[in-house]
Amino acid sequence: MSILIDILLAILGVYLAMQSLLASRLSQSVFLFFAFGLALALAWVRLGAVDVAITEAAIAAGFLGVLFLDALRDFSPRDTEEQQNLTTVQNSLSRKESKSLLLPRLALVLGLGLFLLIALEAVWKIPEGGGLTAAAETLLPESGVEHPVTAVLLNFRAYDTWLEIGVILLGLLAVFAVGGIQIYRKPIAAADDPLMRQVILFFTPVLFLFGAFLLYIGKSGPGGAFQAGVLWGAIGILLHFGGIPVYSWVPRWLGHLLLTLGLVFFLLLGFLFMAAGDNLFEYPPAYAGLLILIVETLAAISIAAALTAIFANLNQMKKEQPNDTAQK
Amino acid sequence: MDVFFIIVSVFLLLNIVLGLVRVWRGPTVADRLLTTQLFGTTSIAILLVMAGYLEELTLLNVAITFNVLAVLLVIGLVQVWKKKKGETR
Amino acid sequence: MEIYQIYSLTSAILFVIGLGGVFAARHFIKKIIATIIMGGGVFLCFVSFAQRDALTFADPVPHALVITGIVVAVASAAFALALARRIYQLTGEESFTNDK
Amino acid sequence: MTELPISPYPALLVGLPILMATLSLFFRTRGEALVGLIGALLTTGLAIMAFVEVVQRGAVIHILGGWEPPLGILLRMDPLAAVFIGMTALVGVFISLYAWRYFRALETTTGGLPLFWPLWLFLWAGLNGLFLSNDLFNLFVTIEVIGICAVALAVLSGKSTALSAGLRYLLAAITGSMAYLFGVALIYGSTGTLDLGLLGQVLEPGTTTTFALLVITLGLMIKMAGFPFHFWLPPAHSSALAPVSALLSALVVKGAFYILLRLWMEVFGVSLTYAAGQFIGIAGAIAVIWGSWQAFMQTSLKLIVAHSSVAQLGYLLMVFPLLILAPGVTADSADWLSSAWTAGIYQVISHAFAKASFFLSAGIIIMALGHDRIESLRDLVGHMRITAMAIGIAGVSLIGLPPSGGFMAKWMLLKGIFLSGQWWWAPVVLAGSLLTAGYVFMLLRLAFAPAREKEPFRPVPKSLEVFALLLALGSFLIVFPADSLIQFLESSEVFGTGVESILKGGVHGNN
Amino acid sequence: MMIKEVIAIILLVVGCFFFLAGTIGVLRFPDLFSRLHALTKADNLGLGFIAAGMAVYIASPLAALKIFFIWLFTLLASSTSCYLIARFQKEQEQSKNRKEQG
Repeated sequence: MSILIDILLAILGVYLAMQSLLASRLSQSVFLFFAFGLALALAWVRLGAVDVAITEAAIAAGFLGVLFLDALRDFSPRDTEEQQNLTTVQNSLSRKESKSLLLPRLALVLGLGLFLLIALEAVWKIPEGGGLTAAAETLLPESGVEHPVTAVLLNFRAYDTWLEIGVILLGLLAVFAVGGIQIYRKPIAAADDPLMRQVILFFTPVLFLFGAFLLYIGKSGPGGAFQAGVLWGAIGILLHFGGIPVYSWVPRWLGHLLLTLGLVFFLLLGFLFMAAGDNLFEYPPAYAGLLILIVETLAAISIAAALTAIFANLNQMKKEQPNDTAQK
Repeated sequence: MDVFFIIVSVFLLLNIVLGLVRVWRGPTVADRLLTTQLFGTTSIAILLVMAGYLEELTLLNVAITFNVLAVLLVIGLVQVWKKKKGETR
Repeated sequence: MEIYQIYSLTSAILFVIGLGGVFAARHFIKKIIATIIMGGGVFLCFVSFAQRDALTFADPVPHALVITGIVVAVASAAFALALARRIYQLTGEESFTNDK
Repeated sequence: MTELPISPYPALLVGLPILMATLSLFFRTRGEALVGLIGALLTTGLAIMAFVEVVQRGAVIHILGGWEPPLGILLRMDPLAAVFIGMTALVGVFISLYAWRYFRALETTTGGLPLFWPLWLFLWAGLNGLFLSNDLFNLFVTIEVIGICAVALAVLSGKSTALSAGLRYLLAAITGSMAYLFGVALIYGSTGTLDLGLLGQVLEPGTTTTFALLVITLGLMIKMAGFPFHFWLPPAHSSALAPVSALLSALVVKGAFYILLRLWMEVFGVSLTYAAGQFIGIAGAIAVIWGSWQAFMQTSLKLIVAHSSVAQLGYLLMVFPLLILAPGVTADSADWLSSAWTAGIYQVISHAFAKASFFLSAGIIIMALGHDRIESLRDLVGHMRITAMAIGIAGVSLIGLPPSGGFMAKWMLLKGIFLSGQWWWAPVVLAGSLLTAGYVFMLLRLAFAPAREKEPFRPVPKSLEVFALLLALGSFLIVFPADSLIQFLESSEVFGTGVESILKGGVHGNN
Repeated sequence: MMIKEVIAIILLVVGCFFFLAGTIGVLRFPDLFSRLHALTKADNLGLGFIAAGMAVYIASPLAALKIFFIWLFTLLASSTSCYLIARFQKEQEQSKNRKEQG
């Protein structure tokens, strides 16, 4: 009976994925993509992956969603009502063009269909693997936290998590590398709408407190550094929208410190215990819980800083030719 | 009781599916935005129901995450589109 | 049919949809969306097996892997978005000009 | 597995570059470059020490967090990994020195490029992490680190052609790693472990395993620009800055090859089929011919070199069919297998040195001329003797003339081809060499030709030319320790226990 | 069946009714403003009933508090977004009119 929910959810997910790729207009695509993110989050809930659901909602639907929305600003000038005619003209143009593409398209569809059939068979016939639940359960008491997912993330596979924090920083560096970024000299015009201001001011502490709550609860339940980091990062984005560019208040060195804090502290702590013991990230079980909490807090700060910076930089990407001075 | 919860969840999901029609028909961006709001509210309702059905109170945290991010998206969207209009004008 | 099987089958479908999208979609943004849909499929695959292998709790390792994976995918998507926007700003191109 | 000695080097090899990368972020242009260069030198020193450690003690491991697989992650530095790390360090240090001087020279015109050093050190850490990793998912994270760094470096020039090529590269890289990850999900689902060593023992053949092998191989082939997926490589490599092009073609694409080789030999032996190997071999053969032909047709130096990478990577793909004998064929000699895969390693190393040198020389020429159209290479010898020499030497190694590293690689490849009875690959190797000779000699002929008109050669720092030449010489010098190097490589246990019986014992691939 | 379950069922059914009404409104109403009106009012009311139902069913004070906050946040978020969307649309229409006149 409850399988009905799953079937419906699966159909919804597939439909939304298809439509977000097939939609003729970009804004349709992006909104359907949000909906896809929400459907996926519900699917995680159904599969009992509450941590993943929070992460998905926060970063994949929320953060990425805002980034996509911001990108729409660049990409779809013809998306407004007045210019709909233009779209239809272009559609008919692309239809003409698509005739010559018929054969490759057909080949692609056939190839993908075949691939799908094999994939479905492979997934269907998968042997019972057993997983690592039992192993995780035995070692959980030694990990310093009670929540198995946090134990895996911050202790059993801390190395992956550390690299992942590095990847977020790297994402920011990569956005910098693309260029075209102008840092605001003066703050953008404050949100002219009193209601919006109030909402932003109201939600800032809510986001902060809820992020802190998720961070703290991470040791015993779903939550943790990434979710908290994204929520804190959302504060920066929200304030940016409200005309309060927090990041421009901090001096350069402090900004870099915040960005790298999580990564560096995580590593140095690992080196410290490597010098004392044998291996990187080998925490003494007695202090593991506390150390993990500290590492998570710093990681969340770094993630928040990086996400805010990624958004703010993308938002301020300016149209100007790359010239000799652009690389400052 | 469980069966009832499932029926409610399925009903709410169908609600979302119906709402998709509006995303499809538009006609304005505002209409599409409106349906994302519909999705958001309905998903939160589904999460609440599932929290009772699965007896997993942590789902409430997921619901709060949905909440705050809905705010972020809406404010972001309006700001972004306003700025865009300001630029083109 | 078990619950996890619905999702693991869905995961394969989503993966293929994303894969097709990366090749067939023209607009940069749609290509990026397609990669994320692909990722969604892969992560669904992981988590569905986690639910199958649940004892007192679901297998935590895939959950952790998926969280890592989502964050990594989002970082790359943000980068791709930055590139796409910059290309559009500089050249006005919304898709690869000599693409299949 | 766990009785191997524990060593801190694997952890340091990943941690140190990242530490220096984050440190360099705190400085502005000059300081960043200085910290970055120090980081590069330190990492090189560390890599050499680690290499020596492996030579003395054999394979070493590092159990991260003290948690043993399958729950934890293991770093393992066996001779194969040590050779790759050593190669990365040697090529990397010369490129670093070159980059240091190169960006100093550029500084007057562009005000210097920030971000090269942190990204390059992150890339280095990612490469080291990849070579050391013994965990399927951790490999995914490292290839993503490498992918993001590589694309970010490729677009550093900020030109729209570079950006467009970079986006193509990035989308290909994401698609490749997602395909890889799908395979990982299926393997985890069917075995409940991610550790390569354990997987080599427990993986069983079946539909799921075969499909996982398929998507992983496809994903990694996208990443290493294997034939049908090579489309992203020439634009990305040719539009990047010279030191970056050198890094991308010498090191980055090799990462995917390394994983593929490892997985085929160590994990997937049980479900390899003769046909699968032949398919990859055909892709490689087409890449060799097509890439060389394209290189021959190009008119700008960097595009020639970039297309030649496609061809040289094709040789790497041709290693895979040799791992599996045709059903019913017995090898004349037992060392067909080792000469096949060590040929791949030799090709990797010699190509890394030669191609890095080639790209660095191209950078010097661009710096001197302002462009790289090949008709302007006339009388290169008269103006820049050292660079011309570097191009010549690197070119000879690419062709595979004795006594270069390229010759060793091709000779061993041919040996593997004949010992495994798959003679039909031999003409491809020879034809590829001929075509390579075609474009290399075309370049050299121009370099020696007298100039028609006065080309405005701007002065270029001598040290840049020297670094390019040293790298080119490196592709020759690697021949001398060949015997001991091959012996060293063969001492690494690259074959999983379940796999060994199938590959090494002369049992043939199931059809 | 316990009394709290009966109350929960009644509240959930009422909530569902409002959700359905909201969706039908979104689909059937002629213009954006009336659709907004239908959606925001009906869905928030629906969510309120469902939240109340679940709070009664779960019957833990902490959870009830959380559920109350969820409802409160949703109210805030959706009323803000309703207002913002409406204003956004109005501005667009105004600028469109201005263009037509000028």
